[in-house]
Amino acid sequence: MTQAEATRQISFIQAINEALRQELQRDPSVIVMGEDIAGGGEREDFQDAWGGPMRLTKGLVNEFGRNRIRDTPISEAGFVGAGVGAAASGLRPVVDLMYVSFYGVCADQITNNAAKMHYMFGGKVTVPLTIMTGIGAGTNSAAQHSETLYSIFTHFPGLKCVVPSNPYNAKGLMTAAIRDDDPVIVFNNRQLMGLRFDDHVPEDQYTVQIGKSEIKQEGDDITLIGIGFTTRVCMEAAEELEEQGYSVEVLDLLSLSPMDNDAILSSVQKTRKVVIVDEDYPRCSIAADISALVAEEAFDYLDAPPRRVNAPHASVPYSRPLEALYVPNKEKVVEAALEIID
Amino acid sequence: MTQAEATRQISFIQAINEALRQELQRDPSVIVMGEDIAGGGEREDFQDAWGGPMRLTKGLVNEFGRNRIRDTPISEAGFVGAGVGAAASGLRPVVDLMYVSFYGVCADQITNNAAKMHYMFGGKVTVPLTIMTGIGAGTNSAAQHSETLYSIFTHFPGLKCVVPSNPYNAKGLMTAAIRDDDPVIVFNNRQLMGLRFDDHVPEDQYTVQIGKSEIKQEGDDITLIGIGFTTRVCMEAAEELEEQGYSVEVLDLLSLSPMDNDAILSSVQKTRKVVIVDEDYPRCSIAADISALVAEEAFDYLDAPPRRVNAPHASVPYSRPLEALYVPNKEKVVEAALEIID
Amino acid sequence: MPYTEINRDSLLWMYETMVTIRRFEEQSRREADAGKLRGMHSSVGQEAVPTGLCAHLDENDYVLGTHRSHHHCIAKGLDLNHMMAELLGKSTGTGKGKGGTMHIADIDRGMLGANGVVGSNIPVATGVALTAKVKGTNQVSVVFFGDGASSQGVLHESMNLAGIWKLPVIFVCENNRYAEATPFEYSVAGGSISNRADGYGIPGVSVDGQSVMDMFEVGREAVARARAGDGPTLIEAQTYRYMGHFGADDPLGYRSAEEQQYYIDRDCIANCRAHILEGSFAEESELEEIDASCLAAVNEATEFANKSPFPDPEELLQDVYVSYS
Amino acid sequence: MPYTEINRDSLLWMYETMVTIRRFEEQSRREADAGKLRGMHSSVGQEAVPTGLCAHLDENDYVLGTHRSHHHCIAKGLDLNHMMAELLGKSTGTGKGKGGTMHIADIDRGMLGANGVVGSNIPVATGVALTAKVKGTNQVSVVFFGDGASSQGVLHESMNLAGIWKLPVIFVCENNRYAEATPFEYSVAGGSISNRADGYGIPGVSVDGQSVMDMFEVGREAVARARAGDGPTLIEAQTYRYMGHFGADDPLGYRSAEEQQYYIDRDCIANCRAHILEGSFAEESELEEIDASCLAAVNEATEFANKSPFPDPEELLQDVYVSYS
Ligand SMILES: Cc1ncc(C[n+]2csc(CCOP(=O)(O)OP(=O)(O)O)c2C)c(N)n1
Ligand SMILES: Cc1ncc(C[n+]2csc(CCOP(=O)(O)OP(=O)(O)O)c2C)c(N)n1
Ligand SMILES: [Mg+2]
Ligand SMILES: [Mg+2]
Repeated sequence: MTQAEATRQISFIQAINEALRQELQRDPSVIVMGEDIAGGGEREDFQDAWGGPMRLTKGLVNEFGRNRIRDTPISEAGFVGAGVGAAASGLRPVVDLMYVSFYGVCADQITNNAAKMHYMFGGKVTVPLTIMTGIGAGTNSAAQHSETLYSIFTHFPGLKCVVPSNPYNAKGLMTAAIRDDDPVIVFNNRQLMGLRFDDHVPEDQYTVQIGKSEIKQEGDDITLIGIGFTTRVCMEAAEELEEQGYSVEVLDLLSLSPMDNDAILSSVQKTRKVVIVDEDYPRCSIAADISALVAEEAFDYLDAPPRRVNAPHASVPYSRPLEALYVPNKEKVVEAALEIID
Repeated sequence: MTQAEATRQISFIQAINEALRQELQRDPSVIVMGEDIAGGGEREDFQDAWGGPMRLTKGLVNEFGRNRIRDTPISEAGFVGAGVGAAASGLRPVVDLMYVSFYGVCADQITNNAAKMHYMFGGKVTVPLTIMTGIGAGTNSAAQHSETLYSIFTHFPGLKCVVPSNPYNAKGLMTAAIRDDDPVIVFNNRQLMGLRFDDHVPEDQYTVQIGKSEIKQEGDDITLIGIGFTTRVCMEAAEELEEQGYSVEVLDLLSLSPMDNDAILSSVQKTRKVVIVDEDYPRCSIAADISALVAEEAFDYLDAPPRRVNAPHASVPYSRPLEALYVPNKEKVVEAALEIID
Repeated sequence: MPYTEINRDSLLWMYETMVTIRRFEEQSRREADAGKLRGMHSSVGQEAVPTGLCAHLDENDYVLGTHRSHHHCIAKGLDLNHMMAELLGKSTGTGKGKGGTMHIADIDRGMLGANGVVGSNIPVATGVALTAKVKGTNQVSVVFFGDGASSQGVLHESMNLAGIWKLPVIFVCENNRYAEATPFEYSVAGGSISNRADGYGIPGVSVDGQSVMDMFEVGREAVARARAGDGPTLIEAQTYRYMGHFGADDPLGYRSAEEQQYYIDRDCIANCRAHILEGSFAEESELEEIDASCLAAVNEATEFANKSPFPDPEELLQDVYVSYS
Repeated sequence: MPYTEINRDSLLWMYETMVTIRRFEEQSRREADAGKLRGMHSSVGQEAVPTGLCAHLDENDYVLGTHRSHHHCIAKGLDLNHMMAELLGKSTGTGKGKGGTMHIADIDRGMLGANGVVGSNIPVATGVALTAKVKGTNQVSVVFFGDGASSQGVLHESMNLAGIWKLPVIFVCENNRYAEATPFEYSVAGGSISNRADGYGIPGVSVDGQSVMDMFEVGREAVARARAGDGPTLIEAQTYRYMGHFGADDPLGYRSAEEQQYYIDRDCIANCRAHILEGSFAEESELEEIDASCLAAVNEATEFANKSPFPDPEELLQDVYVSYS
């Protein structure tokens, strides 16, 4: 790797955009659909007027045309369902579900059709559909535009769920998702879209394996498990805990279904203590799922009860001071860690 | 209580029907809506032609008329949404969502509106909506008509979720749900509808408190936690375990949100071992939620890791021999218990 | 309608297809009554609708259905043995017994699945048409659904999407006048489903679904429109189910014997038979031969299915994913 | 239209309401630009739509809105102080600051909420009308939504439901010609939203939404129909948003300056002002007084909101339930 490559820093948004662009180039069966992913309807004079609310799809329509990059009306059930049908009949559609709360109008297509067709039809139909959706609070957008919800999709057999935490794995997971023969949902955190990263992102295509987590840093005293945005929170907390003299392991989950049980269990078997940091609602959440896994499978190794830092059992408040209390942060993670570390 | 009363045995279906009828009598603001809950449309000559697929609403239209007992077109988003609006403006609607998998077409109304309005509007609007829905496998109905899914609703703040296990608590929880000022979902297991029960069901109205579990039998060696149908499974397993010389406590959860954490924790603090039996998919499930609760809050009491018996991470198969392997049964519970009891 | 262009081959194929469906459904009913499956939604009475339409399709075209889809499957050319085996939950079934009566599919023959959620396949079929459009093939996608399903929002979303993208999809509403026990005239505001097409700028046609010849004519036009790239069509076929909603229920609980008789008197098979004989497209004896061979095929399927083994226990956890680790 | 029946009081109320909305939105924009809130969907340009309609409603009637609903709230008589406080997330807001710009509600004044999910309030409003019907009151429920929202299936489900039950609900589509950057003519098959009403047997009307007088006339008829028990109406109001979708975006990225100017030249406030003066319903000076008092009210609200405290931290966990244990 040359020096120039080694320092190729792009934003989270650019990483997703690049993954889409490269897969569109590579595979003619890939298409992208969603609201305003191009913008301007079919007005020739206003081609590429929008590029998605987060600009994840900016520029694609100019390169690949309106046959493959399709603005949709606001009818998620209609176009997510169309994605399912297109996937089952020979395309590899990427469907943009702008924010995850809008799952509510199209859940049937995701959980009754995409998730179940392969099973119900005896393995003879595949649904290589990718759904990408925005998650997370912290943007003053209130209860219906700030949910996380990856836990409810993880609940359903037949779906795969991944949550990138930086531009490198955002690109690699998106590429892997598109190539995967099962339906995959990619959950992109809205706060991450606005942040700067130091990670190197290769220009060439690569995949990050779905189902694998990553040890961000090794340590012996405690394991912090982060998911997407909360991996950053874990890293910040780790820094502070290290200042206090503890050796901290940070695991970036990346994939919720399948989940890297082995990596979680080996880390916890080593450190014997775990804090799971998850922005989703606490009840029946991925954090509870991991906590249960650890309790059930690493019981004899645990020196202290598993701890969780979740959002509270409340809708996301609009008012900024309240919202700031809502999202898991460094302080809460450090506090939870200190509770069990001694 | 006279002898006659003490032996009033009615079916699960009759119990729900009676709860609805008595609340309709008591409170003129109660209405019931759903597909074929009366049947026959408005044909005078075919009044009460159906009474719901499980006959839960049989007879109601004759007593309360078509203004309050309303057949709906097959548009769950439309009529569940109408239930939300009716609830917010002065009625207490009971909406029948025939089987829980159909949540997929109306989830938006449940989780974005019913669950969030009270919070978003600063506590000034209430949504006293009751949704009743059928759950559970075991009826040869395949992947889209056999799900359990109460876990994903428990995930959402703002919703209450209850799961009756017999005619007595079915009547009491349904009555409590209708009177509750928050949105409540009542999950009725389809297998329970066909079974005989010995429990006494008073004819007079009563409520079973939402948020409370019930100790079905006390014991010292292990706690089995059941939910709806699986409470029966736990009772059968308890019998067998007792024959093997163990003293078994069985807790009937009844309410998933709010959940009776105190009762769970005291039971487990006493028995020091727990098996949670849940027909829902395993990932991010209520069983995982309880397992995590116990691990986190009763860590020092546990003699063995919490164990779960869930459905597998698979859709519900149609073929009967496969379906029989799918649903939690006595054998699996006994096996899980024996794994940790010694 | 004159039916001038329906030739002997087409007529006999349609006759045979409808008789096969009828025999298959009668047998399915018997299997259900014998306790071998539950909740079988019979299509008896509605045979003409998919038959007249599928006469214009080939294996590369797609059909998608509903909870009541045995007739769609047979009209699309699915193997009776594998279908009956699926009904009985056997490993030789179209879905290895894992889908069952509401989820029969055979992608090799272009049947992309029955579906148990009312209305749910409508956008899926629209997406299948999108594949044809994006790839520039001239495949057609046909989705069948009921009068009850017309109240689901996805129908409207899909008509809109197919309308703006001019997709080769045909929306076929089998208006059998009931959704469970709810009469069509109660649940459909405005009293017509085909009329709703106007609002989307697409053609909407109402057709006598008891006449396979009428269905054939209407189907020809819709398929031609789709293949020509002129976009979707909404067809409302007026038909009737003779049995209860799922078999065990008595339809006379919500409709009159006279009404039932009215439709039975206009039976699609009798109808087609008369047309064949009147037009001398075939002799009575030829039709009797067809009748016999249809029955034989269904009997063979029944034997095949009953003799087939149930799936192995490992199947429970297979096919959840293509790959998962 | 002749507007013969619109009297001075109504005209001045409408003028005042529209000017209040305009000033409120201009100020909201300033607060947003100052970083005090994000993603403010401005209703400037669309003031006439709810104003002409709400002129026929009283506090017992209900209005439900969308992500772009400040104008609905003001037309329904909400308190500006509490509205502006809500925008700034303050404890004195309509929802104690917990709902924000997309979720303003005040049930005491019959505003049952803006809603951030496109189309989501349409069935809710239908349910509000159901309450009126079941209870036999003569209340009316009005739901506003955009041209983009017309593609959501719930609109159709709700028109069907309201159609068969003859509910007193008025569906008002504010066709401002864009859903984010997507032009109406791209996303709406058939080219008309009001035409879709036909398919449900309910009246559909297209009206010039830049004329508050036209909105008033159309509103009167729809409200009268609802109160008389004759069921729902679908109104498509042709209007325009002058700003970008959420404020920070430049609309000239997807539409021409000429098009914008065309609508600005037909501004609803200028329009109404001219009608008042031409008809001598009021003097110029009276209108100037109104202008000044509207500005003063908005300024007062701004001061009130800015001075108000943020909610206490405990509020985070309050109002999730009425009661929970
Ligand atoms: C979304 C959804 N709601 C309800 C049901 C239950 N259900 C199954 S079939 C049926 C009636 C369907 O009527 P129609 O669409 O006319 O089809 P038909 O049965 O007449 O063929 C209903 C309500 C379902 N399967 N899916
Ligand atoms: C179900 C859903 N899908 C997408 C969005 C994102 N979104 C917010 S506003 C908007 C455009 C709405 O257009 P229109 O209905 O015409 O209303 P307008 O903004 O023009 O007032 C979109 C796509 C949403 N909030 N809800
Ligand atoms: Mg029907
Ligand atoms: Mg618009």
